[in-house]
Amino acid sequence: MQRFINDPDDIVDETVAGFVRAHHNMVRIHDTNPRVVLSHTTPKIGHVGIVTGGGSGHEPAFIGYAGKNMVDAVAVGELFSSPTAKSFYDAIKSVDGGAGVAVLYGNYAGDNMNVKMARKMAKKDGITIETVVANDDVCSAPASEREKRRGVAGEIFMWKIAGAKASTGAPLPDVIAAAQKAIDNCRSIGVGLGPCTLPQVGHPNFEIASGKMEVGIGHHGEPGLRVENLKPANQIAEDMVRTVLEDHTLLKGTEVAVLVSGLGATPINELYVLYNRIEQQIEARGLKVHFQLVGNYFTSLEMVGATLTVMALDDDLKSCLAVETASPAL
Amino acid sequence: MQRFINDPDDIVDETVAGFVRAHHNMVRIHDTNPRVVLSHTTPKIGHVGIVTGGGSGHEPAFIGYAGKNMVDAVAVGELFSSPTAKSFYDAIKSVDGGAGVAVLYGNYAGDNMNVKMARKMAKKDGITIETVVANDDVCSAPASEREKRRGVAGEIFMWKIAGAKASTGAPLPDVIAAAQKAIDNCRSIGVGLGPCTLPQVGHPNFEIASGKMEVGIGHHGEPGLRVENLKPANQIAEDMVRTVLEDHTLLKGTEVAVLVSGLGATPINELYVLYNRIEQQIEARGLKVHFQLVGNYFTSLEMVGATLTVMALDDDLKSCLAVETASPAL
Amino acid sequence: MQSISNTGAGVIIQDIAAVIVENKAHLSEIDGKIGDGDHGVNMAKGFGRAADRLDPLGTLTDALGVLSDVLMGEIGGSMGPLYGMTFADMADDLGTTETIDAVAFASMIRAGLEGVQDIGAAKVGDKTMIDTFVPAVDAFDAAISQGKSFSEALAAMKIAAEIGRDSTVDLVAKLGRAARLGERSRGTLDAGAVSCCIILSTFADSITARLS
Amino acid sequence: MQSISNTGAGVIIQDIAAVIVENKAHLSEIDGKIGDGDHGVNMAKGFGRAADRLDPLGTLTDALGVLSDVLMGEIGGSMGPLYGMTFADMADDLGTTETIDAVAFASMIRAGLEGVQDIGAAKVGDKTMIDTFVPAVDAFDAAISQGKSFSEALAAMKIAAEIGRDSTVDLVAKLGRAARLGERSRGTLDAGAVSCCIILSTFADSITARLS
Ligand SMILES: Nc1ncnc2c1ncn2[C@@H]1O[C@H](COP(=O)(O)OP(=O)(O)O)[C@@H](O)[C@H]1O
Ligand SMILES: Nc1ncnc2c1ncn2[C@@H]1O[C@H](COP(=O)(O)OP(=O)(O)O)[C@@H](O)[C@H]1O
Ligand SMILES: [Mg+2]
Ligand SMILES: [Mg+2]
Ligand SMILES: [Mg+2]
Ligand SMILES: [Mg+2]
Repeated sequence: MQRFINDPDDIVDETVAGFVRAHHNMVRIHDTNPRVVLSHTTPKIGHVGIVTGGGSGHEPAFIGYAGKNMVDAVAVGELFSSPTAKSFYDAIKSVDGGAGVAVLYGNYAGDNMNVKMARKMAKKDGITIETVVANDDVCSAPASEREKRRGVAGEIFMWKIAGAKASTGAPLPDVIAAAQKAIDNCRSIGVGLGPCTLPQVGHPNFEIASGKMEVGIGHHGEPGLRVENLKPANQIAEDMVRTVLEDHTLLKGTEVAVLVSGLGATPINELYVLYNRIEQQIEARGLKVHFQLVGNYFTSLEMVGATLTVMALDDDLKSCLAVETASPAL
Repeated sequence: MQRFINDPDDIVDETVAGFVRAHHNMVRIHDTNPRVVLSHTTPKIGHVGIVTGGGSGHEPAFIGYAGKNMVDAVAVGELFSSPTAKSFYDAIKSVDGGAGVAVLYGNYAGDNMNVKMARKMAKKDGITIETVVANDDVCSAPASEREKRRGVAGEIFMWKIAGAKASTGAPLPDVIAAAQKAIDNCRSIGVGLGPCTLPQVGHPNFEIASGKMEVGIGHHGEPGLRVENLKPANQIAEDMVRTVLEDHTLLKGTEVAVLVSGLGATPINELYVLYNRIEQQIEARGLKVHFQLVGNYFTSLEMVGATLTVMALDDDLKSCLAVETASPAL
Repeated sequence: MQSISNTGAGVIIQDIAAVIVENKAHLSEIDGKIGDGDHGVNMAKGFGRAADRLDPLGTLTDALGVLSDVLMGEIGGSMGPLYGMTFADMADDLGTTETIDAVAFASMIRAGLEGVQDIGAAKVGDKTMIDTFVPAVDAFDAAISQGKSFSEALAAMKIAAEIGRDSTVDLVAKLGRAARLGERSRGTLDAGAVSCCIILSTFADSITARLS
Repeated sequence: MQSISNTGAGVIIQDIAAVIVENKAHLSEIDGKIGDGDHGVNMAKGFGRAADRLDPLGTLTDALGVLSDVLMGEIGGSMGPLYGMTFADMADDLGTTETIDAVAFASMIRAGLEGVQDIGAAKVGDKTMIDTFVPAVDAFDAAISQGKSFSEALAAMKIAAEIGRDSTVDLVAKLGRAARLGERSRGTLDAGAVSCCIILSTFADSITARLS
């Protein structure tokens, strides 16, 4: 394990501490809970608060999206492990400006349970909470069981849309509807070329044989649709586009937002090689790329691989996307 | 080689093509030379043009720093190989607004020769050119031979300072002086934990044994000061800070800008773990961190490792740093 | 009738924690086969911290409360809520009971089981800790209703827990990360089923040793 | 007096390119030991492209010009300017000469050597292509001044190039990437010295085969 670590048990605390030092102009740590990161802009009286949270090791997600017109508070878990109910609860309490709180997170068993418990705790304080559970990962369950699908990089679009909506002073149901529409309009796929190692464990979480790739891999190395021979980048790009678009029924002329994220150890030039073909392929299908992000936006430690997310847009989503954000990652 | 590539010979063209697609609102490809990337803001009549260039494989450097109030044109080389004299020349010609061109690049044999030739070519066109050669990598030669040192991530600060200065309409000598001061005030060090592979070559460029690290490594795997046992992140951070600050003579109270960049395959959370200790150590020496960047700003394909750059600031550099930039990487 | 005093039974949680910590690598290894390899880490951290903080001379109720607070407040993941609710509901059920006899224990573990099922919604056969927990609780109840003593019922619970644990080898995971593996999840133990067996077995051993 | 016609000598550059392309992996491997392992890739790309574009029935002057343009305009790195200047200056020196005899050839390679030294500033002993180039050019001149024929002088040049190439094994690199290695650079050939030897040797072979 060739890594920059101290005691593996301290890695999350040190990450959060370093992160808040580096971005002290945008974020701070919660006064009493070191596992909650707050935007300096929160709370805003009369505005809906936006909360998310998830396991660590996906940096810049989740903490990097705390900021102006984005997420107000982030609950921070151990590596690849849901934050505690207490952290979600503390995050919720911190961002409540009297207009309710939208908790927008990914569909994982731990997160579902911890948010459920946090919600119970916050209800006792009289805080109105609504949740949206991201389930954009198309390979994690068939379309008929969308509620079983995991949430992946589409969460970034969900946060951006919801943050923008909340910034207009919209009421909670509108913010929730916007977040729900954003994630409903998202489809994502991951392709894994190399595994990652949790420092406490010390050996790779899973194997990907040399010359092979895992199509449909999850953000923690969850197995995908199939293991196949590693193909040229253009063919991988085509497969990714086909998989996400076949799960969507989009009319020709639909405008889309596209996010290509590295999983941590993929050279950045290769993300552009992929994106080059991805945009060509999307446009060849009669869609129009209106907005795009290419980079390490949602990683999985030092996993080698990339994800593609396509979100179908309408005028409302487009105007939300246009709202400027100031968070460390976006 | 678990990588997203097509024909290795096409990787640079595909990277540039994907990059320009992804950031079409900021940059474009030169009309006739596909190895020159231009900011939409260039040329600006009466303003000094800023040119850089270097080998590919360091993304987002160099192309990612083309943009408003940053670099006007970037000459793009093959992976780890200097751009051609022709590309430097085309870049220079494109950004000339009549006030001269500042070519700000790193100290490598190929770049020195190609810039020298480009300069000759451009002189025939009557374009005034001045150059600044970055040499911030402290481990690449002793302080007494600073002119032999390589340029590394300090170039980003040099570009930002020069771009800001040029944006004020300052004349060429002032822009050059600012760039020179920026790089003179920079000291950098790299630590390598794992090698990288050029796709055309197909096997790692160099070796780093498991459990070892290379202190002082260059951006292409150039050997460093010493190979030693891999230490805890905090000790590595301390060594990095000590090495760069001992090469500087900075008075207590000096404000500094700090850049911690991953080399490509280091998980982002670990960059924050490093930064956490780096800032502590810098401040413990009586300096004040005024500005900081932490992320994959100047990479080396999928090398595992990180670099630290510290730039001493004065009021002029601080006001240049404060000028807003809009480039894909910064 | 066999019983232990609630006061002083805090130490039982320390006994359980010690065995969990001992099995840290083992639990992670099992989780690594079809999960993400952190079960031992999560469990050892939670139980270890609770053991450090609780008062061994205090009540089992309080010790369960400390353990639940650590799990829910500091561990997160799935274990935080699942075992957190288990022990919270056990503590609630036990409450101010002074003497823990077979009836009190039966009620306590049933409450714990319901707590975890309430939050996790797993059923027997899903390849989770529930495959250990349900037959173990049922076996305890059955033994008591057959007139067995507390220690005999604990022994029956222990055997049922082990059988339940081993039953997970042949199951296909329906919940949690391993569920994605489908058929590939068959052929290995479930990590939570193993840790649940450790917890119930150590309860049995530790109480049996203290029964007056 | 032995000579070849400039017209029709373009094919010599194709001969050289063929041997360079053949040695692509070999050159990269040598560069990989103390450099960055791309010398063969850079050389094969530049020489290969030039061979495709030049007219083998045309003059050597034009072929050298095409090669130089490709190297300087498309290859970059160090090879672009170093070999680019070499061949540009050879082409300039040769100019409209119709018949290439030993004197013309001597003048041409001397111009090429001066071109590369002008831009690269390397000296004999720095462990670069110069360690091949200087003794080879000197040997050619010496042979001519000793009254040897063109083909004898070419043979002398070839031998000197090989000795020069092999001399780099014992040298410590003073320039280029390998210079950072200091003592660690001793014990291997220099990649540029090897490619330079290939170029000069193939010049010798190809001209000798065509000498009337
Ligand atoms: N819904 C559930 N109900 C009961 N137990 C569950 C449930 N989901 C998962 N588990 C148990 O959790 C165990 C995994 O725990 P652990 O590895 O600590 O958490 P994670 O899966 O978050 O990494 C599984 O082996 C399984 O026994
Ligand atoms: N200043 C110089 N003058 C002459 N030859 C040089 C000089 N610098 C480097 N070389 C030659 O260049 C060769 C390396 O070429 P190549 O690998 O293609 O370029 P790079 O070093 O840019 O990767 C070295 O083996 C050496 O012979
Ligand atoms: Mg986990
Ligand atoms: Mg090179
Ligand atoms: Mg697990
Ligand atoms: Mg080389």
